[in-house]
Amino acid sequence: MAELNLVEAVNHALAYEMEHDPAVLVLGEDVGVNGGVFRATVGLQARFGPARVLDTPLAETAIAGTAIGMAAMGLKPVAEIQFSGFIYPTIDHIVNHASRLRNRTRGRLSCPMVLRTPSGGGIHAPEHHSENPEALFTNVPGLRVVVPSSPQRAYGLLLAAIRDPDPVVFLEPTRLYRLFKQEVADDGEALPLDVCFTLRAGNDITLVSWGATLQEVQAAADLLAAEGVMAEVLDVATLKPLDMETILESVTRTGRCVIVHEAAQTGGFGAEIAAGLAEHGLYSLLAPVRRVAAYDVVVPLARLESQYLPSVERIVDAVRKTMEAS
Amino acid sequence: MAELNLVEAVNHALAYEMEHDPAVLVLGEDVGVNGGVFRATVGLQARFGPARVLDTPLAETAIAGTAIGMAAMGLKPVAEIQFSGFIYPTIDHIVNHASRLRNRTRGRLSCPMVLRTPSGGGIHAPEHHSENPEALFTNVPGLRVVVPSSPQRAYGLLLAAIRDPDPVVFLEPTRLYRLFKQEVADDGEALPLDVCFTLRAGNDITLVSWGATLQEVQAAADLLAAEGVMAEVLDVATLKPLDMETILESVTRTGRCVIVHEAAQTGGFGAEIAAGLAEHGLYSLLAPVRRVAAYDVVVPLARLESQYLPSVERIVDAVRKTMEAS
Amino acid sequence: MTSVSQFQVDFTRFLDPQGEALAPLPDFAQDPAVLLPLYRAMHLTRIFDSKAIALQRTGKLGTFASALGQEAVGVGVASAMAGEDVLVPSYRDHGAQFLRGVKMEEVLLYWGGDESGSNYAGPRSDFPVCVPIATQVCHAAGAAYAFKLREEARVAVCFLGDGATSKGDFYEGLNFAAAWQAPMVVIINNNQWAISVPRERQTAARTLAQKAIAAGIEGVQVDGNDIVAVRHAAQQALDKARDGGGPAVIEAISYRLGDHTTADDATRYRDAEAVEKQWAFEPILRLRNYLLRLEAWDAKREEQLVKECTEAVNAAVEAYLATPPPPVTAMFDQLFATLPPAMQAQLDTALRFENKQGGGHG
Amino acid sequence: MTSVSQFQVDFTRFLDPQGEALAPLPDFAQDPAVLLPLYRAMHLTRIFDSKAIALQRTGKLGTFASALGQEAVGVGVASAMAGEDVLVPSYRDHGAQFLRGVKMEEVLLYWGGDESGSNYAGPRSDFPVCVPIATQVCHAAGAAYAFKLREEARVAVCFLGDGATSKGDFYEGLNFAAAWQAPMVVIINNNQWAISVPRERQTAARTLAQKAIAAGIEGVQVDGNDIVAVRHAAQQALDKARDGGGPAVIEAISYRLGDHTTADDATRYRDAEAVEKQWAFEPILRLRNYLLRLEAWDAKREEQLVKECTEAVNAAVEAYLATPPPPVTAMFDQLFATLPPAMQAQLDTALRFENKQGGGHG
Ligand SMILES: Cc1ncc(C[n+]2csc(CCOP(=O)(O)OP(=O)(O)O)c2C)c(N)n1
Ligand SMILES: Cc1ncc(C[n+]2csc(CCOP(=O)(O)OP(=O)(O)O)c2C)c(N)n1
Ligand SMILES: [Mg+2]
Ligand SMILES: [Mg+2]
Repeated sequence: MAELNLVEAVNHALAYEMEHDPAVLVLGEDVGVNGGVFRATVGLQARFGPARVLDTPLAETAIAGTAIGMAAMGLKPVAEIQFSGFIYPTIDHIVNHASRLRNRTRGRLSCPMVLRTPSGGGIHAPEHHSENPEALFTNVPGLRVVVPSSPQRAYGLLLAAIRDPDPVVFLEPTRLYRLFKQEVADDGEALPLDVCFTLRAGNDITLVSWGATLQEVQAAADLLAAEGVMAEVLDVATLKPLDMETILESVTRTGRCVIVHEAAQTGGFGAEIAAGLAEHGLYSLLAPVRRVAAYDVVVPLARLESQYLPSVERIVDAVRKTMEAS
Repeated sequence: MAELNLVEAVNHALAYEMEHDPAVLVLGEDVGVNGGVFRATVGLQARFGPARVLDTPLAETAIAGTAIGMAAMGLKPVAEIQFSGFIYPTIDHIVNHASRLRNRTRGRLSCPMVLRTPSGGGIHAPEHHSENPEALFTNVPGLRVVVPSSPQRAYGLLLAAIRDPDPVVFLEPTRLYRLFKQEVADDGEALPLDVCFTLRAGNDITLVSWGATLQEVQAAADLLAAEGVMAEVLDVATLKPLDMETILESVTRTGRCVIVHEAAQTGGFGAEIAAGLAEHGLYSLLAPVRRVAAYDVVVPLARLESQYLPSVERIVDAVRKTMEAS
Repeated sequence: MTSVSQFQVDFTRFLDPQGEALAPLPDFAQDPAVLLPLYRAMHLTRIFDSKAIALQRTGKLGTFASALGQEAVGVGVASAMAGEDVLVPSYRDHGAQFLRGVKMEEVLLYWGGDESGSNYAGPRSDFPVCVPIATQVCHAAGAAYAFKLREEARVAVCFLGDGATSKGDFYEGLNFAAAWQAPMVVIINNNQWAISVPRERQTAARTLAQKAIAAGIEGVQVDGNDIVAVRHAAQQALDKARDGGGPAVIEAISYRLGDHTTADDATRYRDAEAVEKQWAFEPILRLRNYLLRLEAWDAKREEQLVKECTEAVNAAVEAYLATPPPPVTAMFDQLFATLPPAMQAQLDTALRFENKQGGGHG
Repeated sequence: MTSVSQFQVDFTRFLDPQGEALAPLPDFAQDPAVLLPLYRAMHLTRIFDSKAIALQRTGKLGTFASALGQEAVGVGVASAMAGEDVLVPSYRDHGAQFLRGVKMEEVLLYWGGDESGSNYAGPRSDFPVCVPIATQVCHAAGAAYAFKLREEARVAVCFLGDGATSKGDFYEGLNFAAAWQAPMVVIINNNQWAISVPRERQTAARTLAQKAIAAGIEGVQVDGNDIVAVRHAAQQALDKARDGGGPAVIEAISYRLGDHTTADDATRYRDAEAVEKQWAFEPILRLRNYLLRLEAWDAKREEQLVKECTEAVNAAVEAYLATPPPPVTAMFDQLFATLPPAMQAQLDTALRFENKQGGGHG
């Protein structure tokens, strides 16, 4: 059992699966010799050769498109998009092809591919390097969208994503890559893809989040506990398909919910969870469902970044308001 | 005052604005000699010349990208994407550039462009011709997203979109192009972009929708009226920025709301409206907020299309359930 | 100033419109036993097309894209492919698909609005029809890479139109395949039109074949209405690709004699007379002229062939029309390998409303 | 088989690394009054770069992309442009930007994380830095079309890297501009590397200039470390474009002497010795050698120039460091021409939490 940070956990999961399944290959910009700009693929080319760890030409559309062709022909490509702001050129292939190939051919061909990308802000990166593009994918039928929030979950969820017989968009919170380490057993054990994880139990309010903002959510939960407010913290982990059951079960108990995410609020995936509560949890709700998300503004450059990202202060404020309501 | 169908109204708005503003130009595939595959641009090239009505090469990325370059240099391009399923290659330019140019340059350059596309199903079209891509845009800061639901509103909203100093995605419900005619005064009067329209007043329940499904919503409202349920029908029209005020005002009166849209349900824009109600309208809600939307499946080919599109039957059923709740 | 690189684009035609050989013919072209199946396949495609258009006109089929006048491109290329090769078609390549074993009723089902039409009983690994223009070039490049990685002697053969060569996917896919030296053959069916946009306004490039130069690979032009030239060029490119020589591009110059699709009315944008003139160059006539010269063909056999093809098409149409629409569950059952539990409620709703829908549309 | 099209790619170099003329020089290159400002501009760029890297290393600047070794490309091209032309840069073109009037503190502000850095006081119509690779080619094509439509004698000049030529946007934008005969000049700054991917693995094409052939336009190669060749080729392309001759592509062959950006460590993927060798070809030395031959330069003036540039850079750094961070309202005030009422509540929240944030990050 090794102490790994999140990016190392990603690396271990890739290595494990490449070792055990010859159909798995990795492709993307600078993933080979350089080991990826965040080092997620470091060592893989030396170990598995340049034919299975491909430095592609600089073209995201073709990275996604060729991965689809590979997947249809029996490989299991794991494609890396270097930064989340460059994922947009892949969307045509993901929406029109990856997510539809199985249905289009009635199961004759399928598309077991993973599209990985670092995602989110908080590292003072240049323009376009801090996007949270999940809502571009969560309305797309036939797709899975996964966001890990710890080294352990990154390892287990990525293994599950690679093994999944259908396409998975896997968004790795850049801010967590090196934030902390955790014991991760490199035992090839996957985590289930379709469930939320309960990170902290509590009966006063349910805090729902995913990815990097779980850091602030947990810090807020600590502060609130000191005030006597016991928050339950849920990590959605797999946004699509969404495990609304777990969220509903929790909110039925707590009667209150605050949803936290880093993407812009309007049309963000938090809305789906709030909508699920408005339909299936209405009678349990003791207070309005608040969202703490980025403002509906362009991700600012570094000098305003910390004013943009949802903070512990904003979460605590939303929780207090939610607790006051009755 | 002429009787126009929706596609004629679009054509008239384009012609009016080209006549009155030399900066306006139209570009896209087959928009010139052919007048567009749905005839939205018919006659424009003959009238305004091939330099202002451009048949582009077949490349949506460049259609969006060159429109941005034009807009930054003072033109007002109206770009047509031939069918909604081919809008995906534009997303990179729309998200990373069109919606950000003003902010990025602190107002030095801006991007007054319109991206028009026919949208939605119901005409038994081939694969990829029946998409509802609005949720790909509604999470994007700096963008406006508009969906007209009648010839009058198409005319007035398109004028407003062209005149707007910022980028607008304009989704025209294909199914309505020739469904009915309406008196449209070709007087250059724009409609406001940031408001919902109340199509029918009622105090028992609020039905919120946009675009083509307002047909089914209104038919459902008729049926329900016969049962004594008086539905208020709201046309969202401009999805982003969303006029939540009007919706809240209505639901505060009715206490009940059903949201209807044609895109897949999960992560669809209906969720944003439900989330708005769960936060700001919770205390008024007498019943769960239901959504009647497409299932989270790939838009099927024609033989299953009518089973896929939200129907009057499904809307009536949802309303009845909502009325029963208390 | 020094010249560092030179390129050229060659054009190949073996048979003139009268079926006369302009150059020494490749071996296969001297063997009626090879040519007659191609002749039949072109006929079948054309008869299928006219039947499909008739079905569309009578409301029994959705929008359909015919290959009228371009039969030699699909048939010629497919005839050079090995069974284990993989076809990555656009929406106008049923001529090639039929030769690969795709059934006519499958193609009808697809255009008739039923996904099961893409579940080919025949070439199980062939890609389905691809509507988003040029995207299939990337898929073909990826497929070709899979073959290379597994050291399989297979080639991915991709079709696209003249208009499609303007799209980034074409160029990116080509560049990947070339960088990877992957076994891919790209056929540009240059039928001179992308709906209403003529070839000259699609690009300032004088040939489409020269676009291959951008990826550092060879591009050649052939007369796409001369099936001998098409098959010959395809065979050369396939052999080279299979032998590890990397991808190639063939621009087959043909002409779209029909409307773009049944949803199109080409008289809006092109001159009927100009189209009329193109009929002199069409590929079936050309091969028939050559076969007549070879004395391998006659009016009686022609009549027999047309009858036989018509019967085959009619049988396919019957099978198509007899296929019931899919159940509502079909929308759910192949979305994922296993339906996620989160979707069960939607499936229940769909079943509850099955065939009780249609209000306002349908 | 007939050859239907021939193409070639030419390479131009005027000055060898020792500053010796290899061919008759263009007029401007014989005039020190023209060359000295270019020499200064290259120096300024290099001094700016090293200062910016130092700022980044000490936490006073964000990630930064230096132009080390490629100064002749930006400076040479910009020096051939007219004021009313429009620059459409990538992220490595501050050398060109400075010559166009963009202030050094503006470039620092941008990389320092403040959007106001792109609100150039100088060239008001120039495009801002473009990070998404190759997308700017489409913008340049559209800008060029606007100039053509309004019959303005302006050219859109676009820069991109060798890696960027693999992207569909490059090809699509080029094809549009060529089909439109729009006044666009595309400069490929071939610095041999796209982060860790060397030029040879980016594409199978032997030259990047030949990619222009795909769009039916001319592509030429120049020695990108020879500012005379760069400026000369740029001038020719600009003149032609301005006269309605349509777009052109220039591949300027240079070398990235530094890391890709400050976030990169090139020793991970390339040989330090190979890089060392490239220093012999760098452009400032080359022009200095030539100026020395012309007797238009000496050690004293060199010292003076370095001092003056260093002072200018230092002043810019001071201005940059003295600029306070933007208020939180800056996120809202240029999002739309007018803030939609729907966003007022968010703005209120932002103000309420202004500078009370940072929990967990910042
Ligand atoms: C990405 C994309 N954009 C637009 C369309 C709509 N469309 C269908 S066919 C076509 C023209 C294609 O022309 P070409 O590539 O020459 O092929 P052809 O139809 O002539 O065989 C267009 C614009 C599409 N299918 N995909
Ligand atoms: C669309 C896109 N993909 C990936 C990146 C990340 N990235 C930044 S620079 C770069 C390499 C660019 O190489 P090249 O075009 O040769 O330009 P250079 O940096 O060498 O000047 C990459 C991959 C990006 N900025 N945009
Ligand atoms: Mg064509
Ligand atoms: Mg480079």
